[in-house]
Amino acid sequence: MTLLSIILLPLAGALLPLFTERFGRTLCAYSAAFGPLCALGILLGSASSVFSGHTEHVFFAWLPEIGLNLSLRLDGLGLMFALLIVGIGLLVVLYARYYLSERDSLGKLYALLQLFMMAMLGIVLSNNLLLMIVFWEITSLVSFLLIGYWSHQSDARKGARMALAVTGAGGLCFLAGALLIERIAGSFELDAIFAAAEQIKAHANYPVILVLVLLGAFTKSAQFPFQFWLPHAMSAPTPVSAYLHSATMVKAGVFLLARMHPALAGTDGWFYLVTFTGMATLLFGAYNALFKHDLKGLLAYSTISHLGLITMLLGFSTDLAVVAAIFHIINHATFKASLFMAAGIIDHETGTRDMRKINGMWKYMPHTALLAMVAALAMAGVPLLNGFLSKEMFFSEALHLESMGMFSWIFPLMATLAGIFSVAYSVRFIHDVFFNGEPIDLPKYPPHEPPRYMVVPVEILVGLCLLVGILPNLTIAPFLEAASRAVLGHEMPDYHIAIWHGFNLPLIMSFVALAGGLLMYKQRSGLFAFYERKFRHDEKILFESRVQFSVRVAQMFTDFIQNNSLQRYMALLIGSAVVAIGYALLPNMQWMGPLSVTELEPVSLLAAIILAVGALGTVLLHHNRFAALLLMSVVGLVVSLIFVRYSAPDLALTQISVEVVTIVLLMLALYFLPQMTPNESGAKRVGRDILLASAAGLGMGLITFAMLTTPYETISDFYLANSVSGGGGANVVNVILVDFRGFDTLGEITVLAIAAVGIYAMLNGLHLPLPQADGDGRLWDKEPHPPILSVMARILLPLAILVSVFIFLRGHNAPGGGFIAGLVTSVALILQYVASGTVWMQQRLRWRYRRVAVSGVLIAVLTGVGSWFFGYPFLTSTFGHFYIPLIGEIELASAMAFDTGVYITVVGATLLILAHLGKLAQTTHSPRPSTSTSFTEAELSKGEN
Amino acid sequence: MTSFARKKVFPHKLLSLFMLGVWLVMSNSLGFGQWLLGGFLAWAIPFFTQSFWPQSMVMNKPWLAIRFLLLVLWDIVVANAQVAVLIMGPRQKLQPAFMRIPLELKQDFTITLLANTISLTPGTVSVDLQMNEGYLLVHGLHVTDVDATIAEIKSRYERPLKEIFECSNP
Amino acid sequence: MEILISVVIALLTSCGVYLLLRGRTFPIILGLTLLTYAVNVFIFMSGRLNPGASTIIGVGERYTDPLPQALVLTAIVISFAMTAFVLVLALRARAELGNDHVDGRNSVEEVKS
Amino acid sequence: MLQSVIQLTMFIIALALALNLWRLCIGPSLPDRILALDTMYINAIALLVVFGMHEQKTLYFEGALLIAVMGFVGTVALSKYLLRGDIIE
Amino acid sequence: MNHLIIAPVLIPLVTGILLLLGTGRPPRVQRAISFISISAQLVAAIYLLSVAAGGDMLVYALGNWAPPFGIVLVLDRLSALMVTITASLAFFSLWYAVRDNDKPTDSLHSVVHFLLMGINGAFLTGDLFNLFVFFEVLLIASYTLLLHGGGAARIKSGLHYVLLNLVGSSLFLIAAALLYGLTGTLNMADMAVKVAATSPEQAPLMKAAALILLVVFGLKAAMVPLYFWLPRAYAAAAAPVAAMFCIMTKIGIYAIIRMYSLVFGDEAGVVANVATPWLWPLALITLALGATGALAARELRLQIAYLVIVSVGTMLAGVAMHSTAALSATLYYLMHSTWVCAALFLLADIIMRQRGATSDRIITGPRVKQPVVLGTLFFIGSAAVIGMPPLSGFLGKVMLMRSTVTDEQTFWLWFLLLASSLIMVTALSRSGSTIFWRTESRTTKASKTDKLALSAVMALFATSLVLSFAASPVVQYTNALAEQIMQPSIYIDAVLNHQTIEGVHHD
Amino acid sequence: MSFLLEVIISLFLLLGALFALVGSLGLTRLQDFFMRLHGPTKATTLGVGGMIIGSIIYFSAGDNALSMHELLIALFLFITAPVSAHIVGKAALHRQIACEERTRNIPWQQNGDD
Ligand code: NA
Ligand code: NA
Repeated sequence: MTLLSIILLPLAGALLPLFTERFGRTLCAYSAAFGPLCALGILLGSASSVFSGHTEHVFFAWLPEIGLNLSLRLDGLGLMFALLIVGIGLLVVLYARYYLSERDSLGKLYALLQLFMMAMLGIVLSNNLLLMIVFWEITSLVSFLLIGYWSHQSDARKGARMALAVTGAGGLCFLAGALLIERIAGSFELDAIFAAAEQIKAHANYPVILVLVLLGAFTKSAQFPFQFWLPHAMSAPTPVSAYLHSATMVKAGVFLLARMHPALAGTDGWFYLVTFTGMATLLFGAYNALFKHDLKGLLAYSTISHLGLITMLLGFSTDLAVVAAIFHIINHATFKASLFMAAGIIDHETGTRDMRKINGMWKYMPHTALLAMVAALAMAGVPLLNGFLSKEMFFSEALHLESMGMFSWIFPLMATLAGIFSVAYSVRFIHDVFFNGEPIDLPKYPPHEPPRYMVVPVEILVGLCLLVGILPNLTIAPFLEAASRAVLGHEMPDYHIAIWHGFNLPLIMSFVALAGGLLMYKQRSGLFAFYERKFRHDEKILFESRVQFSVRVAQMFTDFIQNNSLQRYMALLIGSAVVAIGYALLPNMQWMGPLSVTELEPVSLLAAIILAVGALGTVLLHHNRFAALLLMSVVGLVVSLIFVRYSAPDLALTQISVEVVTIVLLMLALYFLPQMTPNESGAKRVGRDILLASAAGLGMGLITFAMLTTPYETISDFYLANSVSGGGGANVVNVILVDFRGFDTLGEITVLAIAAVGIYAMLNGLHLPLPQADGDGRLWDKEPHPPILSVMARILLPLAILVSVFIFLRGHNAPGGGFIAGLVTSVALILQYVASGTVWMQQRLRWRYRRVAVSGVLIAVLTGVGSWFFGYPFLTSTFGHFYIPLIGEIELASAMAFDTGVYITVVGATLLILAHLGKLAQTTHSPRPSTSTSFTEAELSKGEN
Repeated sequence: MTSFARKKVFPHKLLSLFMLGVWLVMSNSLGFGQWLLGGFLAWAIPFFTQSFWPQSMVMNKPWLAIRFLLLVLWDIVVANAQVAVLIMGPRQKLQPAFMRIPLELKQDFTITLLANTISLTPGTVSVDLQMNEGYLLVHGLHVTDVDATIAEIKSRYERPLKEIFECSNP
Repeated sequence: MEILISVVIALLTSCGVYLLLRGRTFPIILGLTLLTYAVNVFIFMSGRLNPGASTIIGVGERYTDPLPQALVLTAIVISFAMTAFVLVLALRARAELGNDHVDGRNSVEEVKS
Repeated sequence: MLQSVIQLTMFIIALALALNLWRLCIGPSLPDRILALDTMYINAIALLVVFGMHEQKTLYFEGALLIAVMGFVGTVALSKYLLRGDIIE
Repeated sequence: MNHLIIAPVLIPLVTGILLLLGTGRPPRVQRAISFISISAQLVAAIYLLSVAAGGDMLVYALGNWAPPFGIVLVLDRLSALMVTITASLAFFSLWYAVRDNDKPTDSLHSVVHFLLMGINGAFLTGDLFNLFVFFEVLLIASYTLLLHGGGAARIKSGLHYVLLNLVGSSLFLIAAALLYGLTGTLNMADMAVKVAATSPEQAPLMKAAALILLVVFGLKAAMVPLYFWLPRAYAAAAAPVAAMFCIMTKIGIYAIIRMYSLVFGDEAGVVANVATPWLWPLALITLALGATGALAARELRLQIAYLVIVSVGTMLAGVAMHSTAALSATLYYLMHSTWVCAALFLLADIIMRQRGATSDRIITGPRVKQPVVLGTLFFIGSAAVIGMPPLSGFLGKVMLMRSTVTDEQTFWLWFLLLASSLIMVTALSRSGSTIFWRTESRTTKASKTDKLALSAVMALFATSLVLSFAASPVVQYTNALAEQIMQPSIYIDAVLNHQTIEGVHHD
Repeated sequence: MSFLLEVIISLFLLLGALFALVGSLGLTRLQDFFMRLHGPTKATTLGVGGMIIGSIIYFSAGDNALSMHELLIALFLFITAPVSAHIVGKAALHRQIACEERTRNIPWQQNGDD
């Protein structure tokens, strides 16, 4: 539990500064320090137990189903890292209090820093690999915000994005690796993974796992060739750099190497990959650091170099190399953090980080200069400072390595070379900044010492450098031992940290490095010229341009496949269906089922020919829209005759009614549309469409034929058997509609009602130009309502309603029903609209059709709900036969009420649609000018074409 | 046009009677229940749709009406045969013509009946009605004498119609 | 007859699909209607060909499968609602886009796709 | 005998329908096409009536009635379109 | 008899009707009705979820007609979960809409309820044709919603959406009719039994039906090559509508899960798992193309729409793997992506409104009025949708990745999931940093977004957190759900052995 | 059903069918629209009437009960056919569809003279 609080304290602490910010910066800083301080106390409290070899565990199930648990461990490695994270974190909090200007939100920075701290602590304390990845990715995310803290700067934004992309990508690889490990080890828990180390290494997937995990580690730790994001992350405020890029974020990668060492190390793959990556990084970083004019740039490349060194050591994998690696992690964190802070102070006081301008600071800020120089010497590996000790160990391990046989000399050689560069850039840092004459063109002049407390963190860190450098065994040894034990998994080898090991080869290498470094710095001008000529490329620009390029490619590709053309999408949809049918039918298809075909009837053949002519005519004449409409009506007519032929009078009735209403609808719409369809498809296009259409037709024809000749057994016998006895109606189709499958019908009338509502909404505020003439330019007839038509229409109205009542009442036992009756009523009323006009109708029929339509649905619902009161499910019907004197027996069925709902919905919806469409011209006539439409006056006067 | 504001209980008795007949024919039954139901509908539908019928029809001479109906039916049947012959015969011999028939009728309804009658009887179709100018435009398929045909139409169809429907309110 | 019906459905489908692939709203709606016919007949045919049968109890001796008929009825109503909707939408598109091309284009050139 | 007469009648009507379709296709004018369609509706009614006799069922009466109503409304609407463009005004 | 199972269908239906009948009442009253209703739906859904969690299947025979003759509603863990997700999503969308989006016309609320009716009906029904009907209900409502507010962009993309879906509906009908023509039944449980007994001669036809259905559901689910219409349509929709639409693709996913486990699943004899060979590659291509689109998007809402596509690809891949673990992961991911994408659409709307004429284009523009709040929300939302820990997307992805079995599955799914994550990181960090960081110094005249609307977004993101930190019970549920789905016999037995109430349907 | 009845029905049917065919033939072969208008308006309507009478007899005789409801179809047709003809004719008139030259009193030509 205490272990958990180590993580939770900074998390809770993250919120605190946001609230306290308004009460002043100091209080804000205190509140920010509170959480880490407590965590530090807890950590130190458990140190002794860890030193004694005890590993503390905490386990809470989070998502045990996938092996993700809030499982923490505090071993030596974790403790050491946690102390670094919390300790340096606290110093950064103090430092940032003075660093950040009044303009910037201190609370936000503290909040993010603590969030980051929490994530880092999570990484180092996780006992569950998946949990570690959770924290791992959080560090990537939060570092994005921290690097982009000064979001108004383009560099900050780009640097943040780059860091996120690179470390995020690495995290994803790590995730994949972790998942593969889990497949072998059966668990994400580290203990289980360590226990399964041999299996993992022996597994066929081991190389993949290794590469994936290493990719995670290398990207995070800025190893070559992924190092490029780190220098650009320097756009972050210096406290952030001091924290993330010395002690924490970049250390997460090497921590991972250390953490996974027991599970993955000890193979050739590990050795070569890790060692050579580290070596490349070491040299690359050291070399480049020398030539950076930016203070933080120098430090960044130096960091890369040192991370390479640590990686290389971990690659060696020998016991002492591991010890050295861990030792150097600590040392680097202390001197680099202090250097970043010092750089920040200089930047803060001079207003620039350009070393070509900053000269002679020794004079202006001697205190800071002294501290920075000591730290820089530690970086250079000068004796009596901590950097010297771990570097000595590195040289020693490099010398002792014999894995490469006769080529093993390469390690000490490269190590020394890197050492030379390292000394050179350290010297450059000292000389260029603190001496080297007078400053040039400083934005702030004269610089002076920073506020007292801003230097305190640097003092503490430099003090630690000295302390460890002089008294390693009293200070660092127990931590180192505990941490190394955790990495190696066994007791420490016999080793001795001492300042003086005698005059041995490593010492000679150190001296070579020192002397060589000094020499190199002396000869720097030539080198600088060489470097400027050769290495002028900026990774940021390169990275950005690559991203830009991929975005452009993505855009081109997306625009290419999604050209926003319905014609293509439609072709794809239909094509997909054709492929589906073809794929299913073409292989080993028997075109015909076992049933034999019935005889061809001449009348049907003739009807089919009529239908074919109608359909083909619709297509051929489709440029002349009105004519196409007429031909399509023929198709509708023949289809209803087909329904009649094959014993479906209800369908025929419905088809013919819907057909007419649809035609009226189409004409209402056609009035506002061009009368002709322009010929805009080329021959190739037409050919493709014909091909697709034929394929679709062929597919449909084939499945129709196959289906028709295949026998089937149906549930329909039940309907035939129960229609009268159970549903109270002889018309089985109608009983299905209102009873057996009444729920479908409820949905269907709901669709109708919603369509009406939607159409109403769409017509609202719709303004279209009114064509003053027909397609041939002929002005319209002057007479809107021919009197003969009006008179006859009125005579037909009561008759039609009579017919609709007849059809409605008979529906349950003979062809008919609510829907058809509704359509007949609607058509009769529409006829009145056509014959006598909207105004005339509005005076006589004041229904609000939208309400009528939904009322119908409501009636149907209420009918269904009624059955609840008798304890039956929704829509359970009932009916009874009643004997009434003189009249005889009559039948009353609840389904009738349901059908009434259908009737009302149909009338309401149909009339709403047609009447409102009809009114469109009137609303368009209204005095409001056509500002809401995009038509020009010219087009209006010209009419349609 | 505001006559529909006040509702009459039996707005159109003739129509109601007609509808009852239609109902009985339609339901193919003369059972008491159908009489009752048909009667109800024959009352209810005109009652609820009376606003759609601006003026109510008054038939003055029912017997004349029946005679006229029979006459028209006879004309339809007999003359249809003539048209059939005309249609099947040599096309070039047909003498089509448009005829303007000046109208004495005043009411929409009667004019409509006249126009329909003309259309139903063979050889002529009324294709336009100009109320303002007071004529009905009729197309004849085979008209040897335009004026004679106009006169015949007026005497044979317009006059009886006028007598049946329009005498009381000239 | 099965072959004839299959040919009819195939033809209706082909014609419908061809029109569906046009660029203007009106022909597309015509195509949709033709396709709907094809589909409705197809649903109907899932009850197989039963000339001379009936779905009214007490009428005739043989009965045909009533269920597909009920399904077609539902399908007809729904496609009616949809057709009405898409027609009004076509008008709306005509107003908002300035022409009746489905992609809001008014060029006479070949529309590349 | 009656059945063959009915068959023959149906065939004749179907022939008439085909003739109507011919007119519908060739036009030449739109009123011609409307007229042809209207005639098709009427012939379809005839077909339905005779078909009812063929099947010895009275089930098709409503269908025929409805075609009569709908055919009329359709023709009126189509013609009105030619006259005024706006069929409901 | 538990009538509550029909509540998710009837409550919204009646609400929609009442709202329409009450047009002209003050918006306050309308909203109150709408809210009471959606709350009731949420309560009912949660109740049903708790019932289903126990493992009992509820079967509700409409009209008291025994299956397979009548239509049944079936409540299993899957349908209960889907209904609950829908209700919650609608709750937040309406919550957001209350601000001012519902003013222009008075039918928005009612149509949303109709949409809910359709969606819930589709989830609950156990009848194939009834599924079609509910699809149509939800589609027609969605058409109306998509066009809500008008404007050229909406109308154009809406036209595409509508026309394609109309053809899709035709295909659905063809498939349903074909299935009926072969099996003689529409009840899905009964159909499963009949399909299992398909003879080899009938197999091609049965396969054709199954694959046409896949096209239909693929269109709904936005599977490649049928999704091209989606991004622009979603991007153009009004914000609460776009948020609501986040469930729309899931309906397709649901239907695929249902049909290809129950009817065309392991036990379907000669047509067993007929869709799987198609589903897998198409899912992966969808995933890849979605990520590409997200990178390419020039507008924020379009980008989010592509993220929806990415999630579709991810889920379809999970479905295609056809295992308990994969299915469980898919459903967990489904919850996550529904809520998070919805929240992102709402957030994009807020951002857009505060940027004035720059709208949601990913270019330098004026500063938003509330950079901290919106930026934080955008950051969280992006992390969630990419699948960054500790948010729900991460867990969903890990679960999916863990559920791969073969090397081929592992390679492709992992590669594409991780690559798409990286692409999304790049894409969203670009858009986020451009919108929030690379700003002009001015702000627009737009007012600050009110707390209510913001709180809706926050609440939706909070669900991602809850989903993540309380993942265990959720995953237990989805595991149980997946087990239930993988054993279709449970469903079949429950439906076909359902007893109707005696004593009715007799004269 | 008696043979005589069958003959009567057959006569009505054939007569009706013949009329219908003639009407359609007229529509096909006459030279201009207004002439074509005559065929279907009358002949076809009458043809349907004939068949309906045949049907009435057929069903009344078959079921031994008067089956008159087909009459309603005829009624509807007789009410609507002239109106259809009128409105189509009106449309043709409006569009001034080309007439045979020998047609007398072509309205729009007269109007041109006026
Ligand atoms: Na300098
Ligand atoms: Na109008």
